[in-house]
Amino acid sequence: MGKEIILSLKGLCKTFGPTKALDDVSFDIYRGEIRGLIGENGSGKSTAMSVVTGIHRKDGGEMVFNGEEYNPADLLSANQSGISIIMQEMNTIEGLTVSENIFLGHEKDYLVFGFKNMGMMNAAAKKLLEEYGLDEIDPSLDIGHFSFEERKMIELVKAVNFEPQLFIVDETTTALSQDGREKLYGIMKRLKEEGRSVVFISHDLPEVLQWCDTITVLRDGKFIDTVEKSSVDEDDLKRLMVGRELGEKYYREDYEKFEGSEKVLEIKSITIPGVLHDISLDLHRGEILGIGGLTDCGMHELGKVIYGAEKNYSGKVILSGKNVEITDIKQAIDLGIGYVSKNRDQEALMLYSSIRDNICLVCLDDLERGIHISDKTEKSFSEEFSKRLQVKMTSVEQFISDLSGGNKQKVSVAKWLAKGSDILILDCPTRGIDVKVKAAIYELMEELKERGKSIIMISEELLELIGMCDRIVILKHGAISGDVERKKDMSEEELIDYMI
Amino acid sequence: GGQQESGAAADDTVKIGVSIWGYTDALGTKVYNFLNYAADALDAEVEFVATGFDTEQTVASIENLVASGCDAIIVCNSSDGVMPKLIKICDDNGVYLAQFFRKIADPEVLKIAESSKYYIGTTHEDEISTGYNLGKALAEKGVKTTAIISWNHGDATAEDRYTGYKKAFAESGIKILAEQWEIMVAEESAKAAESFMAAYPNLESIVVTGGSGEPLAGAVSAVENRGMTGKVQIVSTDFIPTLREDLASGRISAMSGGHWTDPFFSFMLAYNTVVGGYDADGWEELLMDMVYVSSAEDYDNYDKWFNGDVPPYTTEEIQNLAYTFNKNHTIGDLKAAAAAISLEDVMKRHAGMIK
Amino acid sequence: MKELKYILLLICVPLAVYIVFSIMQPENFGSLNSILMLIQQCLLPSLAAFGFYFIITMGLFDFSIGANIVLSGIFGVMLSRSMGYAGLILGSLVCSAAIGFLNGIIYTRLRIPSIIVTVGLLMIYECFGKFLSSESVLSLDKSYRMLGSAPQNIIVSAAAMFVAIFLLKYSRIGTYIRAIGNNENIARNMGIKVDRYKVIGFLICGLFAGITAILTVSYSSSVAAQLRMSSMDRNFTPIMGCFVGLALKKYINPIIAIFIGEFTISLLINGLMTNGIDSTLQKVITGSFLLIIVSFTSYKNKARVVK
Amino acid sequence: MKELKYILLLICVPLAVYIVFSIMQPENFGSLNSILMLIQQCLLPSLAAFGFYFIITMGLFDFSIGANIVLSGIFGVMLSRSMGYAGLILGSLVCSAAIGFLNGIIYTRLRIPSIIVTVGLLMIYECFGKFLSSESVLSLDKSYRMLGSAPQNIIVSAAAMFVAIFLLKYSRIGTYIRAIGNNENIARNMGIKVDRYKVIGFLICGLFAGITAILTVSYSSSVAAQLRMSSMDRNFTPIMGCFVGLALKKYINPIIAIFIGEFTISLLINGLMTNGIDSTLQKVITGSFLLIIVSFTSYKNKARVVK
Ligand SMILES: Nc1ncnc2c1ncn2[C@@H]1O[C@H](COP(=O)(O)OP(=O)(O)OP(=O)(O)O)[C@@H](O)[C@H]1O
Ligand SMILES: Nc1ncnc2c1ncn2[C@@H]1O[C@H](COP(=O)(O)OP(=O)(O)OP(=O)(O)O)[C@@H](O)[C@H]1O
Ligand SMILES: [Mg+2]
Ligand SMILES: [Mg+2]
Repeated sequence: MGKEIILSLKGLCKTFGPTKALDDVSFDIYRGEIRGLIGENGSGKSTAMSVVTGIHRKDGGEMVFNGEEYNPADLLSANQSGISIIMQEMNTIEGLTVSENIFLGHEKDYLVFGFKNMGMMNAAAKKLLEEYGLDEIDPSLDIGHFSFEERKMIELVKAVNFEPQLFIVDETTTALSQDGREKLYGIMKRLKEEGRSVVFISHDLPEVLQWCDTITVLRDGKFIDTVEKSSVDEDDLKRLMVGRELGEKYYREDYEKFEGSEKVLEIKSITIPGVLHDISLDLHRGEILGIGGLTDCGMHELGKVIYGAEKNYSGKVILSGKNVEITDIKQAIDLGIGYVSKNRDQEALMLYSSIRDNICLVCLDDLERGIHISDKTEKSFSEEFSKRLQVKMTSVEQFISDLSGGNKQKVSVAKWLAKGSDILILDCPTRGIDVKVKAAIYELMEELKERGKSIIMISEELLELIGMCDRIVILKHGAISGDVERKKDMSEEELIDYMI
Repeated sequence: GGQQESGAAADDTVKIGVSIWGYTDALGTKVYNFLNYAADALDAEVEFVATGFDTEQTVASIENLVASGCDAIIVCNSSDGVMPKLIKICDDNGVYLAQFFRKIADPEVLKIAESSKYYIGTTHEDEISTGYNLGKALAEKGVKTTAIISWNHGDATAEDRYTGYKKAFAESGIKILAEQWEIMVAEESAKAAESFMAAYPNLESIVVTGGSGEPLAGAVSAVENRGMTGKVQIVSTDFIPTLREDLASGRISAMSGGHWTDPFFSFMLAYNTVVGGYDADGWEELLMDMVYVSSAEDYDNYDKWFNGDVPPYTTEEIQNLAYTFNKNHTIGDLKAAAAAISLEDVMKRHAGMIK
Repeated sequence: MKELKYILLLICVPLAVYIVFSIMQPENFGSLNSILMLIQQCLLPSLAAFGFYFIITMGLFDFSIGANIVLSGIFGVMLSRSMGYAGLILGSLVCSAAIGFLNGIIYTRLRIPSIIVTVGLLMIYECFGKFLSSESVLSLDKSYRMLGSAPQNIIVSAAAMFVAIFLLKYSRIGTYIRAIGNNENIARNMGIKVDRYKVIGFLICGLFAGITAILTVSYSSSVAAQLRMSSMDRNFTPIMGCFVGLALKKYINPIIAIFIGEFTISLLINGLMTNGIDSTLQKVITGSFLLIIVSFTSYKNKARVVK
Repeated sequence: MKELKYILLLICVPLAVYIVFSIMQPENFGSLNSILMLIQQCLLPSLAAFGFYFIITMGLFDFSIGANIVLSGIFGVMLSRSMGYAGLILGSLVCSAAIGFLNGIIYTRLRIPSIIVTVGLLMIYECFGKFLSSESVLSLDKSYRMLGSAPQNIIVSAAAMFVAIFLLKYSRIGTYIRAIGNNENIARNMGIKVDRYKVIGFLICGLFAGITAILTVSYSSSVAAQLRMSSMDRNFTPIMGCFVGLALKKYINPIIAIFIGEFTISLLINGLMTNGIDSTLQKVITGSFLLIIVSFTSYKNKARVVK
């Protein structure tokens, strides 16, 4: 491989208020390679790439792209220079059609005497979508008609359509089904074969090792190393990311059969037309119940039903001890059920509010003295729990929006610890979280189990289900297709069989 | 004019449209009742449309009254500027148009009105004289300093009264210490009055030029709260429900108002023109003066003679002002009647009718 | 077919209003002539609403439209005295564009909520109108009133409507404005100069207010300064129309929906007037009627641009 | 220390205004007496602003505050005639609470933007006031005006201020309302009955308008119905005060900031008045002054509750 540099970052710096997101980061990306970019949550991966794509302005350092000094004013000009990105967050705009989204900022190719020729635009979009096997998407429809995954795929098509020299994929795979992932990998491979370059950000190390040629590691906003794929294994990468040996312990190590203790929750014939079909389950004291399956198998909705957040379903969720049916969120919380949403920023945390407010919000019953809630109590209360989860923060008055993903997740969990919930529903609790925080969350789950709390763990990652759960239920098309007890030598394949 | 073909002949009842700001408020109700009384006396029809002083609504109200078959319309227009449009509608449809409570100040609009065949005139109060008389009333009480609270700059009525006051003050050597305009509600007026008293300890009087009673009430209250009743004298225009008590206790020193008969004269102007009593080619300006009260006794008289069971004009008197009943009646008689109306006038005409 | 349902609604509601009043007042309501009059009457708020729609689509508000109409009208009438039609038209348009631009610039610079900016500025515009028109009422000379009557007013409005539809659906400006309305952050990430397009939105809104001003002074042949926020009253009908447009935008072209909405309002007001309903009560009934219509058609999801 | 900077600002701005006018008009401005008077004058808009703050924190608007004050005042005065103080106080409070409740219920039920709901309803409240008060001006009997003057008005206001601070910062209602303002969906997920607390917010806002109404009619001893949205004018000063509160909420207690803001406005208006500045110009100056203050203090990020 002729090692021609396509993009060179030199001494890049970027700060957000008190956070040094990028601290003198320098590395080169070569033409025709797939470069993995890994690091813990908040290590600066997204920031580095948003500086490269003009979304954020760098504070210092320089960038050289194709041999020329490069300083994009915004995403559009980065696109024009030949760099495109699929971002972590959703980046399509509802209210515009699919074709308007695809060509946003590039309308001038479709202007006829100042008129936007929608026919032409739709046809071009259609052709493009078909190229990527997305025949079923009608480009003249509002993009709001489509699912998260379809929209990600549309974004993908849009990003590749610019024929970029450098294509950046920021943590997209977790949002995609296997099929979508295959398409993405295919595109990455094709681009590489055409002599273009790809930067691939993911927390899924095996995936990174499978597809990347070289891997760059960031830690705390600093460049650590760039390594050849062939010279490292998963543990090496982890060590580079975390900066020390990880303890041996990761998942649970006990494999005794869970002795059915008292029932705490009964789920009876839950049905949501077209989503869930006649689901019945029991949860016991001290049990970790895993629910797995493909993203759209209905497991996320099931979590919401149990939490009382879903309204249109038939069947019952009954809290066994008190023998009451759970019908709404407030009641669920009061009865000791906590729910950690998969969509942290949209459903779980008030971003522009302090850690303290977020933790205390569900705990007012315990903090109220008469009708008075004192400042001091709130402060010490929230400090206690954020410290217990080792949230990296300046103080509990810090806004959630200033925390990195992993720390946000910790606050999201801390809230329920503080509330003292007996039953926790964790929906993808480790999504997009680095190994260190993951380990902390697993450890916490074990501790809770020992204290007699019950956990429903909903996850798309089979390994963590296998590693953590006493019992795993697999859903397929909204119905239970598999139900296995904890055992030492369970394999992923066994579960996948139930899923598809 | 072409009065004969314009409807009076078609069916025998004369129909007069009234475009008014509203007819459920205190003043509007009085107008509504009195015009209905007059219409009964004359066997005429009257139709009211409320506009809320909104320009577009005023235009629409005239369009609608024309459509509903009125022979003439009297209007309290929202502004001078809307008149050309109203006149045009009336000209196009052959319907007479008179104003009440208003005059046309804008010379250009006036030209248009003068050249119209169907614009027949207006009734309004002499506002300069109102201000002047009340200013003089203050001078008589020995006041040396004053402050003015008024509503909009640019409002013809407010400006005229202001002019009258200034003239009286200049003649009598009264000094205007401060003024505050655009006061429409009670507490704004109270704030202004309070501020005046705080800033100028030598303030002896406050003029509230008008504004339908609210600003007056605020100023009275502020003066009272400061314990300055009588030391700071208040004059204003437009009678309020508590006026009698206010005059008796000295909270208010002098007041003009009671001019709600104004639309009646425009109504008669319109009626007589429709039935062919007046020459429709020109236009007429009917001036009337307000009723002045400066003591509880004055007010009692007003209440008795204007608001009692016998209206200021009785059925016979109204018929006497109508060409259909009195072929000798001329526009000169109507003008004289408008100019004459006052407490004394009614007391004289109705002496013996009221106990 | 959801579309069909809403299109039917848009046809049936005015029809129902028409029929009800025709039965109540067969003689005085609903002649062809008066329908024509109503169409002309509803042009004015419709035009203002078209412009306002560009703002409200972005989740912003402009309460200075009424003040803009008044000030631009005053400006136009004053210039017409020396420059005739050119003065009237250019005067109004330039003034209204300047106001729109100023709103936009101040909003984007100061970063205060648009409601507050425009309410604050409207007071300034109102006062400015007062200073300009030292006479209490400015009347437009008889020889320049052509645009106030049919068919000229209809032609101008139809042209403006066409421009609004074009800008909103078939131009880059419209696409960007819709994008900003749906998600400002993403739009910014996509390289759209959000602030610039917000200013453009205000500018468009201002210009439509200017066109409204021209037709308003031509229709009522005069204009007077309004003070103490009384110009706010003029915002209400356009805003209501906009909400009809917003509510139905998924199903039919919002500009057309606005026009039909405004027509229905005119129909209703006229019917109430013919039935001798007090003007205050008219507003109450109209207001309630619209609240109900909007709430029926309102498309209840998180995408609502205005809380 | 950012806090310090903003606290200084809150002290220095009114001080500067005071000093400037004292130099310009040493005789007629700024005696201790008149400062006391100004403090009393700014109580009224402050009280209305305290209530409004609960609404605006949730990103909602209530334009019916002015109409609420008028209608509740009318109601209170009418009841005072038969029931004395009890009638005045209960009448105003019950009426204002009912209005607030109605606003909230209609807003949460219809799911139309709060601006539109409250503008629509304010017209209804205005008309209702008109129907109730057939006389043009209702005056409050002399024997029931005690609450209009010092120290009673100061005591009532201080108590109301205390309640506002407590509710906002140290009660569940305030916490929930702030959470809803931050992110409604998340608040809902945390088990907060969002609609219920929105109604409560409107109710609180209404009640504060009721207290304002009591003090207003006691102060000016009379009240009259206002029509054609003229009650809107009464909203402006409270809204401005609220924006001062919103702008500074990160640094000092917003309720206190509101009060100081309102005091500064009173000071400014009084100074301009004493200097014989035309009232139109007064409004312009006050408006611009506030826009500038708010934009200086405005904390510029995505957390803004109102666009
Ligand atoms: N817009 C921003 N404002 C403030 N801080 C930010 C912003 N964006 C990122 N940060 C902070 O900068 C640091 C680096 O964030 P970045 O998004 O680059 O991390 P990352 O490596 O992408 O992490 P993850 O794996 O979780 O995506 C974090 O501490 C984060 O909180
Ligand atoms: N102050 C801030 N303002 C805006 N965005 C911020 C801020 N702080 C953090 N962010 C967002 O959060 C991200 C930084 O956190 P991080 O990348 O750790 O997120 P994350 O949620 O862990 O991602 P994922 O969990 O999907 O890997 C940035 O990409 C940025 O978009
Ligand atoms: Mg990232
Ligand atoms: Mg991340």
